[in-house]
Amino acid sequence: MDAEQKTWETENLPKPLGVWVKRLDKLRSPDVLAPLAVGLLVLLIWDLGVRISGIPPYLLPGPILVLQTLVRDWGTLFPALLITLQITLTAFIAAAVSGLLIAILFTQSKWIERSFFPYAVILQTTPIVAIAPLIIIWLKNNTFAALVVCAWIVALFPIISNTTLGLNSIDHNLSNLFQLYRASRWQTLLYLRLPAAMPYFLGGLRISGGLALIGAVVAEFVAGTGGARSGLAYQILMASYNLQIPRMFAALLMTTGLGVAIFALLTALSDFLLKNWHESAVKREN
Amino acid sequence: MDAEQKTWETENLPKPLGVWVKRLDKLRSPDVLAPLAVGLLVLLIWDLGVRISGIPPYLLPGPILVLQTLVRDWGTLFPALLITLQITLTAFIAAAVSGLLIAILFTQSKWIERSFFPYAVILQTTPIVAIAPLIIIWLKNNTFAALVVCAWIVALFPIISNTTLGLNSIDHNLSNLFQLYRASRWQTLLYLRLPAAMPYFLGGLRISGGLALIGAVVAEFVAGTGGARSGLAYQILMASYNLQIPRMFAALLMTTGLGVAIFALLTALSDFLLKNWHESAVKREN
Amino acid sequence: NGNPTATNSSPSPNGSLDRVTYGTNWYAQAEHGGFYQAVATGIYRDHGLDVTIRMGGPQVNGTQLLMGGAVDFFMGYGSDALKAIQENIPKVTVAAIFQKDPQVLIAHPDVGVSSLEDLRGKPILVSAAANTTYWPFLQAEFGFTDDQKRPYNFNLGPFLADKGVAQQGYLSSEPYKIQKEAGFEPVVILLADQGYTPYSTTIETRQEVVANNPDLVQRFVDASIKGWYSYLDNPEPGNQLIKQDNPEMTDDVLANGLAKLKEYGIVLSGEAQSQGIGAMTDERWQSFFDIMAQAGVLPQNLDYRQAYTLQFVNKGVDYYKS
Amino acid sequence: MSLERPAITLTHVRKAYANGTVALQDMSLTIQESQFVSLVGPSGCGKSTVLRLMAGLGTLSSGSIEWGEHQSQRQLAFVFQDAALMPWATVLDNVLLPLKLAGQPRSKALPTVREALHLVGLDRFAQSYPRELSGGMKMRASIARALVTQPSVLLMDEPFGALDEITRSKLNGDVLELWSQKQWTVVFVTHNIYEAVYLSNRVIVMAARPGRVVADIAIDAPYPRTEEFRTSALYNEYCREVQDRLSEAMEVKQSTPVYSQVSPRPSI
Amino acid sequence: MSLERPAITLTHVRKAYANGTVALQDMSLTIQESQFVSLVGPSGCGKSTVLRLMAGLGTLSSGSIEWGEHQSQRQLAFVFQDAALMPWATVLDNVLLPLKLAGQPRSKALPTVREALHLVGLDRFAQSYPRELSGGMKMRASIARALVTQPSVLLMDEPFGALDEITRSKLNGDVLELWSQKQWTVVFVTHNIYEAVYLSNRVIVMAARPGRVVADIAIDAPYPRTEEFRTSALYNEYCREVQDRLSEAMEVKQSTPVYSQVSPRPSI
Ligand SMILES: Nc1ncnc2c1ncn2[C@@H]1O[C@H](COP(=O)(O)OP(=O)(O)OP(=O)(O)O)[C@@H](O)[C@H]1O
Ligand SMILES: Nc1ncnc2c1ncn2[C@@H]1O[C@H](COP(=O)(O)OP(=O)(O)OP(=O)(O)O)[C@@H](O)[C@H]1O
Ligand SMILES: [Mg+2]
Ligand SMILES: [Mg+2]
Repeated sequence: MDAEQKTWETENLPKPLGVWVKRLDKLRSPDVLAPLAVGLLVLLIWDLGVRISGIPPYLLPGPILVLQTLVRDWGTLFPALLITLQITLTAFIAAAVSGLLIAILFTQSKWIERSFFPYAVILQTTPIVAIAPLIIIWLKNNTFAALVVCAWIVALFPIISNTTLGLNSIDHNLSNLFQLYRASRWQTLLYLRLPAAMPYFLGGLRISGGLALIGAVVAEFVAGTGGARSGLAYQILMASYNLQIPRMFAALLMTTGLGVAIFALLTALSDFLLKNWHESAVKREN
Repeated sequence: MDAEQKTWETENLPKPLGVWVKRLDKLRSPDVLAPLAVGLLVLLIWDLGVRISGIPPYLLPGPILVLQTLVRDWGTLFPALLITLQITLTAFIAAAVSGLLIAILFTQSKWIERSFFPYAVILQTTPIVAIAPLIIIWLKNNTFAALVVCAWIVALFPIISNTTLGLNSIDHNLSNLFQLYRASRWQTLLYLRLPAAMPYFLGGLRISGGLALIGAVVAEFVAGTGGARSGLAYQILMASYNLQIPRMFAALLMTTGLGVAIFALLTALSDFLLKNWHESAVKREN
Repeated sequence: NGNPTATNSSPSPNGSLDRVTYGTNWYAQAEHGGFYQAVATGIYRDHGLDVTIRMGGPQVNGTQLLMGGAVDFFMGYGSDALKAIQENIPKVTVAAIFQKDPQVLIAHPDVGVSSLEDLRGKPILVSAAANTTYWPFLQAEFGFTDDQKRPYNFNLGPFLADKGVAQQGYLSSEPYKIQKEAGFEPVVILLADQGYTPYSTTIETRQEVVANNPDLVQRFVDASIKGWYSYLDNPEPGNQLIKQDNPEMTDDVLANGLAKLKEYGIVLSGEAQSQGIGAMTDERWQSFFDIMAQAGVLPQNLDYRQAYTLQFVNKGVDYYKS
Repeated sequence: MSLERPAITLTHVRKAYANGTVALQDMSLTIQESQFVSLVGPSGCGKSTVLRLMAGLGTLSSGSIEWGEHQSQRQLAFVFQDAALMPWATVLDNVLLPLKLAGQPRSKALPTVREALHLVGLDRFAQSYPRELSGGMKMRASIARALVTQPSVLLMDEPFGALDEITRSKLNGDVLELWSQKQWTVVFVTHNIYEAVYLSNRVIVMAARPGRVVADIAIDAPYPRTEEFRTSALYNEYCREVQDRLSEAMEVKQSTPVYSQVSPRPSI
Repeated sequence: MSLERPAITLTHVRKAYANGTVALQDMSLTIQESQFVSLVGPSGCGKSTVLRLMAGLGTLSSGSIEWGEHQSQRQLAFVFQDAALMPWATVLDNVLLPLKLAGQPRSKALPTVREALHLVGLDRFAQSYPRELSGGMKMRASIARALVTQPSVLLMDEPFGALDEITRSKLNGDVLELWSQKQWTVVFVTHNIYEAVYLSNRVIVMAARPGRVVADIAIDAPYPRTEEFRTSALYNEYCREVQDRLSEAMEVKQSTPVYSQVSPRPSI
């Protein structure tokens, strides 16, 4: 076991403790503080802009009003957020898994890729609104499933596209190496293509995270839900129809907040998975 | 000039002629034939499915009916396609340029990236429907501009995200080299970061091409007015309102056809730009 | 799962109910009151029906849901029914709850607009759907032009921001919101009073249901109409259900909606006053068809009679009140 | 030593790359089982190309390459000219790879891997990632990876070029010992003439563009080769011959004058 | 030759990487202007690290590195251990890069570039992409890139390791000639002891982990160095000394026995 250790040349750090202190510290790090500072600045400018231009709140409410509304209506908005979140997550996970599988299928043979990639594009460029009735009819009256399918369609393509690109970008020498050692298709996939495609896949996830969310919102527009089990889209629409624009902005704020949270999580995941080797995440010392 | 030639060890090919023959030949190549074959197969299955299940055309029309309608209504659908194309292209080019610039800005400093990336996410996750009124008011009566802005918002994020990833993934040794030769920020960008990010940028473009199109369609749903200068979305909506489902499918077919064409063009562009060096496009011989 | 078209069932002797889904055209509101009332007060149940109301929404395509079997009855619209015939879609209108279409145009006060003629050449915010309904009528009858159109997304902001524009609206909805939120009373022009005369908030179903299961249709129509009488009388039970389906709905909006329905005789006017709610006549269908054909929206030779059947309505007020 | 059973036979092999470069022209060569063959030749003459083709990487433009009955590409190990390590895996996992691909369970493979790592002096870096290694250490990891399998044929493309003389010398000895123990067939590309002569049964000198064999020199000296051999006149003679052939090969194609001060004195 | 004006001064330099590896420990070293200094040492001892730090790449953990008044990091050229070519650019454009970065117009730079390409024998591959080059050709392109600027300080990290002896010898001669013409300060990492002694004023022997200087041997022989020097007893003496120091340095740290058959005989 001695061979796995580098202790004598490693500067001693109390590892487990250090790690946790670091993690907590992260919340006070520039990564978090910088966007917050900019956020405050933006809010300030927004507030001043609204005040100075005298734009009426039914067009663009000031941030304070929006936040007040958010706090006041938290009781109805938050459950709606949870439902949207549920749809988003389900669709996102489905898109991640299926996108990865499809990309893997595509890279099994140039023929499959050439033959089916255009159909992935068709899926991407078909307006949900046009096919929503078909989906609803097809799924009978399982509205949740219909919503998830719509959001999934929206989120799928970037994952397929980026992952396929990644799976096709493997280092030539390494692919030779695997060929040499007679790696099976499956082994090449598992030990070479997938790790090499990881940065691209994660990049695709970061794009799709937001799309799954926006897909969930759009899906609710086109598949029509309401009532107790309705998500943020319903809140946005109703607030808009009822000219409760501050409330609409509060709901929008929640949507985008959720989007940013998803993005931040995916970025953290990406950094974690790539920190040991990929240039985009490694901290280089020279 | 002799040094630039490798004639004596190059197998002689009548270059200019050969190139053209090859280009024409490409149309008969598997790249084109394979998806066409699959396309025909899909159409066949679709047709059979519709026939056997007896599903009525106002729910899901068969492909022949759709094609007939497409031919019959070509006179109104094609001009609409051109307008959608115009919006799509304008928004796409705007997204490509601005996305690239924003990504460049982001990679100028970790601080800028950390501070502003969340706001790019906000742009991505704001439902167009909700902010369309603001855009319309803001752009007064310029409907075309409003549509382009909406489509641009939809198409922007993947380019920012992928390009940023690419700009951050430059080879460590090369970045050292540039540092060593005291390359200015601008030179590093031009000669190192941009070429290195090219595969990622092009990957982003391929995702955004379809999104710009779908963005143009959605934009027209929410901000379009119809009439003479209306695009495919209007045709889809009207066909849907008029219950002309075959016509709706014909319009959808045009949309997705346009999407596939944009994708194919971007793929060709990508292959052309990367053919000399990037693993995803190079034809390796060993 | 209880698709009523499959079996030719009449009110089952053993007391089991026929399950039926009714699709509306929007989030629950006063304009849907009678249907909710019939659910709430058990009128449907008394007619052997277990009714689920499925709300619509801004981009929900109800006809497809109806024809695809996702709903059994659908809240339709006169011009829609005619277009379905043109497209050979076998759906049929079996009752018309609203004698008048509540479609209005709204303008700012004190800008000198009081009639449709005054709006000629002015920018108007209209929804995309208007292009297939009242807009061709306005073009044909009042000389409106396409470049007047501005997109309307059911958000009042753009209208309020610009005194120069007018917009479309729903009688019971936008005017009240404007009054409430912006504090002024807008000019409201009801298109039904200007010669635009489609039935609306109708009950549509598939032709095959009418053919195979007329009894079910009759029971649904009867119960719905009874629900409407009940709602006009005492809306409370229905309103409860509406608020349950659409939590954003408030009492004052519901009250206003009902008041407007009554004030303008949307439900109870014309033949409905004698034949009962839901009444339809051949003449009315024909005159509306003529208007649309004149506007160029429908072909002159369309067999518009297929769009509806009078079989289930016009039973007289007493029939429903008994 | 050698039983004169052909292990790899190249017949009129020609390789032209798509850009028109003719890397190999009409190259014929038979490598016997258990031979230790060194390939020397000017930079860019096609040594790596030959090795890759032998390993079945890439296609021939014409000619053929055949493997002897007792040999197969299956029991092949290859040290690439560049280390070709997976950046996402630790040194340990990189070296483990061939065994993993052969289906060996990790626990069974680990001792072999550790032994190989020890051989190349990387024990302490098993858990490091390639980016944390120096150039020579990467190459050593790559060598260890080639040695963990029990190859019957070992193709090595300048494996020791990036190593200091002492490490190199040690690894030379190790490889030679393993070779004589295990009866490997070895094809070894090197730029070090002395290393080539010291190690091999046979040194093949190639010339450039198009790559071809210009000399095939049998080194008739018994194994194990001792310090004595290294200081012998025979050794010097062989080195000089290889050197001369190489100079000739280069003078034919290259017009730039080759420095003539090349010392004839051997060294590893 | 050397005017004894310090070009680069390292004082108590320590470099520990984030993973805890101490690459350099308390290293002090002064390199004079116009000196030709070779660094030799076992694989992984920190030679590349020192070179990078001299070039201003990476941060010191402690200590300092200072450049002489007449020198500056601006007039620096560096040959990296791996070729570090831009894969998207042709060989020509790769070699042109430093001049482009210095703001020279392409037309003015081209003759210089062609000259450098000719020097390394890549004339015919100006329009090739790096992936179309052999390992040695890549390295030569990298050397050409370092030579196109008019550096006053040249840092080279095993530039000739991947080259055949004859090309290597030619380039040795070329570099030596350029050096004496242009009064460069050269720091040269090599694994070839004979090359080190033949080329340098001064050979510095390093030991590994933590990397440090264990010997600093002045090679007192006049330039230009001739064939005579190469066969002289003095040359042999120097080689042996470097060799011994190196062996010592390795034996201290490494427990694996170092083969003692290392021939003392010089060669390039
Ligand atoms: N992928 C490729 N495409 C085009 N030409 C290539 C390719 N690979 C190698 N070549 C060319 O083939 C010739 C032989 O290359 P090879 O790598 O076999 O040389 P080598 O003998 O290994 O040289 P070195 O000692 O420098 O490694 C060279 O001229 C090179 O430019
Ligand atoms: N980025 C890095 N992170 C961590 N450790 C590193 C890094 N780079 C180098 N090292 C370690 O620092 C030590 C010195 O490395 P360096 O590259 O300087 O060696 P070297 O003398 O150039 O060796 P070689 O002759 O093999 O090229 C090695 O032990 C290596 O593992
Ligand atoms: Mg080679
Ligand atoms: Mg090194």
